[in-house]
Amino acid sequence: MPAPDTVRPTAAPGRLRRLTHLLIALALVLVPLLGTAAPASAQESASARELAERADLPDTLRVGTEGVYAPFSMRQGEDFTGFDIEVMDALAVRLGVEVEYVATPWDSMFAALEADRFDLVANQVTYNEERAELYDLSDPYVETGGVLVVAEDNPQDIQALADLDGMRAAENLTSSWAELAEENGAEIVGVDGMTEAMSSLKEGRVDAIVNDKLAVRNYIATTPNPGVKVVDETDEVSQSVFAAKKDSGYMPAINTALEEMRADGTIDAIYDEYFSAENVAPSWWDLVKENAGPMALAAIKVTIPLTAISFALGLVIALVAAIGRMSRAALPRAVARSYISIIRGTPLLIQLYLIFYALPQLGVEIDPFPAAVIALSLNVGGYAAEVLRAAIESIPKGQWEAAQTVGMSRTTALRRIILPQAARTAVPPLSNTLISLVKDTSLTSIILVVEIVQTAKFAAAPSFQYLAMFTLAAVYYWIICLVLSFLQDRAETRLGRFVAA
Amino acid sequence: MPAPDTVRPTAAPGRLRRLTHLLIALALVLVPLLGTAAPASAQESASARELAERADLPDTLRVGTEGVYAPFSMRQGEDFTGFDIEVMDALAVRLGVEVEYVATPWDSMFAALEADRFDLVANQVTYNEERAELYDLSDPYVETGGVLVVAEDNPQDIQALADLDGMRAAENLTSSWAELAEENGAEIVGVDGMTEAMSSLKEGRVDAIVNDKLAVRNYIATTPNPGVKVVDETDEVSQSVFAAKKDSGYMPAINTALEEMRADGTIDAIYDEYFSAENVAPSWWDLVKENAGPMALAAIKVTIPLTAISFALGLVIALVAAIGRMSRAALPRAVARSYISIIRGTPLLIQLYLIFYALPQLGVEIDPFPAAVIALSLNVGGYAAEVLRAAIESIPKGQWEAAQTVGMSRTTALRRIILPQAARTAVPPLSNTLISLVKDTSLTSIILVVEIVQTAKFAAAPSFQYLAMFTLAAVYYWIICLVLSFLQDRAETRLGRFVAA
Amino acid sequence: MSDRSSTSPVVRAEDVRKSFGDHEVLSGVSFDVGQGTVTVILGPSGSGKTTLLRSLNGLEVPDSGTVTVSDVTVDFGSLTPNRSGRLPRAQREQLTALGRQSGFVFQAHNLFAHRTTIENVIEGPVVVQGEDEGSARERARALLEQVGLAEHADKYPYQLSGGQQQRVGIARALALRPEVVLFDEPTSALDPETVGEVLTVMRDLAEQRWTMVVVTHEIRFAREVADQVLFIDGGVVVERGAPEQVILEPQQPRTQAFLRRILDPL
Amino acid sequence: MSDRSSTSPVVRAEDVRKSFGDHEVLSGVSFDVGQGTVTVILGPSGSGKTTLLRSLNGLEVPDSGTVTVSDVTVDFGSLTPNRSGRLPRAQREQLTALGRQSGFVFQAHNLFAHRTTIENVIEGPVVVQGEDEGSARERARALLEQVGLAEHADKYPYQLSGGQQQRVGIARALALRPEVVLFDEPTSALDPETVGEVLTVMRDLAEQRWTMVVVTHEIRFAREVADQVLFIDGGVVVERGAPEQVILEPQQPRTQAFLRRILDPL
Ligand SMILES: Nc1ncnc2c1ncn2[C@@H]1O[C@H](COP(=O)(O)OP(=O)(O)OP(=O)(O)O)[C@@H](O)[C@H]1O
Ligand SMILES: Nc1ncnc2c1ncn2[C@@H]1O[C@H](COP(=O)(O)OP(=O)(O)OP(=O)(O)O)[C@@H](O)[C@H]1O
Ligand SMILES: [Mg+2]
Ligand SMILES: [Mg+2]
Repeated sequence: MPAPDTVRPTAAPGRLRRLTHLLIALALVLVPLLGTAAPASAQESASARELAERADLPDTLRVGTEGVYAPFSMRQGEDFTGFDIEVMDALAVRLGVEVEYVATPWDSMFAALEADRFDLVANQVTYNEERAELYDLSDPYVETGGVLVVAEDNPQDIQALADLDGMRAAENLTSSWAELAEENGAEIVGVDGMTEAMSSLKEGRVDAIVNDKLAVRNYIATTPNPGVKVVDETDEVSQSVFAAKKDSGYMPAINTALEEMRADGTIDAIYDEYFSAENVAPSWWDLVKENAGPMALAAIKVTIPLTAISFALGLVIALVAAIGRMSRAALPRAVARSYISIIRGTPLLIQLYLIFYALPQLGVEIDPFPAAVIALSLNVGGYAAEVLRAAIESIPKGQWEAAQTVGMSRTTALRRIILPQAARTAVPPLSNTLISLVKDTSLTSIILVVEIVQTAKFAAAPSFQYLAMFTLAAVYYWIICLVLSFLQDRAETRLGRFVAA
Repeated sequence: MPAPDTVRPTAAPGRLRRLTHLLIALALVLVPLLGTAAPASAQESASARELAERADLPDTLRVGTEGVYAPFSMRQGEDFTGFDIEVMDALAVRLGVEVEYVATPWDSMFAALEADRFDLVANQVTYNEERAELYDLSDPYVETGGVLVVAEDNPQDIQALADLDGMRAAENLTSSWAELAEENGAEIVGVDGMTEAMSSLKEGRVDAIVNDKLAVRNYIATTPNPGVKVVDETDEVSQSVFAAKKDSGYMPAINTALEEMRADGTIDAIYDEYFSAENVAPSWWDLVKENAGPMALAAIKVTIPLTAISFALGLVIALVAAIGRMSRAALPRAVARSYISIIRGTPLLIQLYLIFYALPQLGVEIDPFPAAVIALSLNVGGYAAEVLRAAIESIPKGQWEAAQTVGMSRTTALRRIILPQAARTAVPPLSNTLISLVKDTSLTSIILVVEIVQTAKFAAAPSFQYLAMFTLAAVYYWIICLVLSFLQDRAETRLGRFVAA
Repeated sequence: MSDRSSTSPVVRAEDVRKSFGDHEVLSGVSFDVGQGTVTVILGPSGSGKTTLLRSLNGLEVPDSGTVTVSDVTVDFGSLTPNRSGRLPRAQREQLTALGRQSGFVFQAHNLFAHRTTIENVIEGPVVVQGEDEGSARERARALLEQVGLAEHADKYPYQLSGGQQQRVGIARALALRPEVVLFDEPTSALDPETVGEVLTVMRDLAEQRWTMVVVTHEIRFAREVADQVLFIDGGVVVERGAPEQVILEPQQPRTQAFLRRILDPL
Repeated sequence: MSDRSSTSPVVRAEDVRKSFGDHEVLSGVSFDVGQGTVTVILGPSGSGKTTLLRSLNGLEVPDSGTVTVSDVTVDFGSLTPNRSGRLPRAQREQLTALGRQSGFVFQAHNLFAHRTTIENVIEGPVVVQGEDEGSARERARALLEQVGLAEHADKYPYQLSGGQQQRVGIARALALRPEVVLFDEPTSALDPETVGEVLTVMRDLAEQRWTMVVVTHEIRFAREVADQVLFIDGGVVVERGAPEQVILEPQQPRTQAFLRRILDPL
């Protein structure tokens, strides 16, 4: 797997590309007028296919790619996507062949090519002389280089690599960009990836970043309000090519097709999709519309059942613990007290972690959902036990005594006189416990339960739209809590018809 | 960077190695008796150094390595560590040279070697003919191959690769191990790394794993109760070597030194450190002893200040909100009500996420600790506002009226008569809020505040000792909560000297 | 003293003693209550009147002494509570049997708050005595009629005035068909105007020859309705006799001082 | 009627009206209270006695009518509360001024629970009237002496009996040196034996010629101490006059029925 920060590809510098766009647009307008250019293009396309046939390209072209190198080669379930993949797909259409991708780590890529595990590599292979001697390399389909990135307000007024002297630059310590920055006099602050580097930059912890142009463009294109800008580019550029075994004979057809794709804007369109800011990031409103449904589904299929099951089990545990707590015998009292004290004295997060991560150490492996149910119902049990005990103890002693004077045993008195009144008293605090529980289910996102928050995180991550997605999640919880408060009022009225308003 | 799952090295199969140990032990006992072997060994050592001098090895040997390839080449701050690094260090001592490591991504490793950025590669370079033609390669210092791993109880009774037919195997989809398993008829279940694969195996979600022998041994060696065992090895082994530029002339000296290190058990000792189960994983008790201090420090330096600051700020917010809530004017009442409802109706986790991840979208970047303070104090404010309001409203109307009959204004009555009594009433619920807050600080681990839980996670991760570390963390919280309960009693007594016991 | 008190005793307390911690509240109290008679217990606040009354039905467990109600006798000195204060099953059943001989009317009435008037009255007969609900309701209606609450049968306690609640409490006690009805200051939590409606009901019960033991400060009630008056103070019976004797011609200085404080507050 | 009632009025209520929702509690009540006299207000439960008394010091704000205490007069009909019930500042100050003319003794005494006896007494003088704490304490000790609580000066309310608490309430009211002291059923929450200690203190005050308005059911107190008795019912003054007249020879059937219920409950 190539490190994400090494020298990699772009089609053309920004200004040139805008010119290209203009020319293409002009061409599109002029072609029908001229009446001849279109057939010529169709003819060229035919010639690529002819070449492909002559070159004996297989009907299904097997293409080696990593599948884990965003945004160039990524995998979604069984499908591959990414810049290189889309270019390859378009190329295959033009060549009239099917494509089958073979996921291969970078380290074994060329060995696998040699071993005929696939026919072509599409994985940001950088052109160099040595490679060109060993393999068949296509014409470049994109080129890249280094860029110098600063915060939007650029407090240090850095304009060129030369200005880096004495500045702090956020870099992956093992990358060649770190060296380049260091050579220019920068002090290197180690970071793990692009996102962390960009955060550091925006927060002013560093003054600049030197990194791959395409990676930077992709970050800017997919981040709302990126808050950074590119001020300089390195002189060297590197070109990305497709590679096949020596003497494959594929390259004339591929190069012709690439030429066509370059001419008709196909490559530019794909490039724009990944690396131009103008049209990539979905608006927060699109994201909300798109995810409101799935998040509601997560609420209905996970959050609510999780809450209901845990609450029901928790109440049972609570009743047992409350009775233990009020027992006259020392042992059940001590056990119940310790349970309640431990549950109430330690964070739910740790309780979740212990059940999910630590129990496996004792040989007990539990899936996220049941682990969540166990942790939450034990937690509810501890809190509700105290609620029930307090509710029972809040019933005036006179009620017990009156029950005794009509001849009842303690058990009958508890069942017929005390509990029905305690139920009314317990509704508000139990409903608080229930509302806390609803909110506490959000913690289970940390042990991989795909509930509301986890769904929001998934939705927000690709475009960094955390504000919109978390706000939406908060609204869902708020609504659930409001509904529960409303139900609480009804329960109070129902159970409390015997008390003054 | 080579993928962690590709074919890699072992010194010798287990039984052979135990024999080797025995021989070394025998040698160590016999050598002083014979009285000659020792000088001979010293002589050989001298000869390695002589060879080194003759080979014109530089005084400081620059060694290229990734630094991110556990457990072979890892970086800790400025220092490098790992199996390859320790072997290299021992080698350098024997050669009488200094070593300087140069962190280099795998992708650029050989280019950098060619460019004289360093003299030697120590990074699990696998021997093959092609490489041997292009570079100077040392004798192998370790060899590895594939192993077949099953759960300890091995429910499917898998004994050899051939038994995989129809079984499920957990593999990294892009690894060569996946292919090997597939070729043997297994159905592949995709996983991301060794830990996930092992969990799946132990939980019975898959039946077997095929993976690199050293990686597996390292997992078993560093995991308490790993719960898995190796049942078969692949036939092919691959050997790891050091690489230098062609015609470096270094190899005679290096090979002599490696021979010595093999003979005197140096390599075996290093091997055992990384790949033998017997002596690697620290006991949970060691871990507890080692981390009790740092975790207490995290409690004192982070958890407690975070709690104290957030509680103080939260009380101020709460007082304002409570007064707003009880105001006669509609606007402050509505604002306070909404604030309280939103805070109480949404999970703290989302509140934390919003402040930490979403505010940056609006251009507000906040460090973890202040972000935690903001989220927690807003949260406390919402809960404590209701506590204060309830406490004030719980003071009987007669107290207001009595104050009025001695001539007080409402403000004076609030200050001199109502609040002092409400303070007593508010102590138990406020102390509950405070105890909740202590526990809620654990959530800030998720926004990277290094408090108790985060410290526990760091400590537990390398050896998977989650049970011990999280239990220890829970104990710390429990103690803090018990202390707070005790202080609550004292506060109640102090503020409540005017009420019957 | 009317002739009624000459019948055989229904309640007999013998040498009842009770301490709370160091504080001896009852220091050996003995008295009899004849079948169909009214006994009024007078005494200063804290003198142990409530404790004594509660000892008669096992709501309070004296340290020693014997209480007999009808044919149930409990010798409190022979009870053997364990370390956590729990009695052996047989002894608990003895206490329960004693309790079932009497009805109890509380100062704070203690109606079952979640039950309507009539449900309060039938709870004991139906749940404890196993009476069929239909017949229990019929009797309950008659009792409510008697205490003047027929039209309030389906109200909850909170919907009734203090005097009405107290009368429900009386009906609830009577519904158990007890041998004796015990009243603990039944009117002292009431509005002065509504005291009368409760006292009137109690006088009617006396006329129907219910056996009653009443702790009260209503001296006129004692004078006009009681067959026997007990004045207790300092844990002992200071004076005991017919109301004319104890109230109009008290012999003991403590009785005299107490009556003066009550009757002539200014 | 004693000669004392002939002096000039300190309190004058004129046509005071007050409704709670649809329910008119006071339908035009007028009366005078002479300097140094005792007025007792009698009336059935719910007749508006408390509402009337609270109207005299602005604890309750009548809908219309005028109340004069000493030299402060408030015409309630002219008050202009805003939508949320708040009065303009000047009118609020008028009410405060009215309130400061009187002391108030509550049925439930309402002592400041977090203040000792003596702190309760000096709170008003020191905090509101700005009296120097030393002199306030001196006066407070004298007042506590007078109500018989000198030795309880440093106890908290919960450490006192009901009668003692009520006497602290009286001392607190007197410490303000009010023109008139208002009492709302000061003895009805007390144990019958302790009623006397409070009534005795009140009789002493009457003898010292404090002007007092007392709502009470203690008919004997009314007969022996009052200069004037008001019987109110249905929101109006039904009968008013000297105690001999109103209590012993009531003219109105409602007064007669009420007195019968109180004096002869059986
Ligand atoms: N459960 C108890 N624990 C401790 N002391 C008690 C308990 N019950 C009663 N006492 C004490 O026993 C004494 C007598 O109480 P008891 O209620 O029997 O008196 P009483 O004559 O009914 O008084 P009152 O007229 O005020 O009702 C009092 O001093 C009281 O404080
Ligand atoms: N704040 C209020 N809101 C609504 N109704 C009220 C309020 N205060 C008093 N009332 C009603 O006004 C009527 C008179 O009440 P008030 O307390 O003045 O009577 P009272 O004569 O003092 O009765 P008692 O003898 O029971 O104290 C009653 O019906 C009462 O329910
Ligand atoms: Mg009593
Ligand atoms: Mg009143």
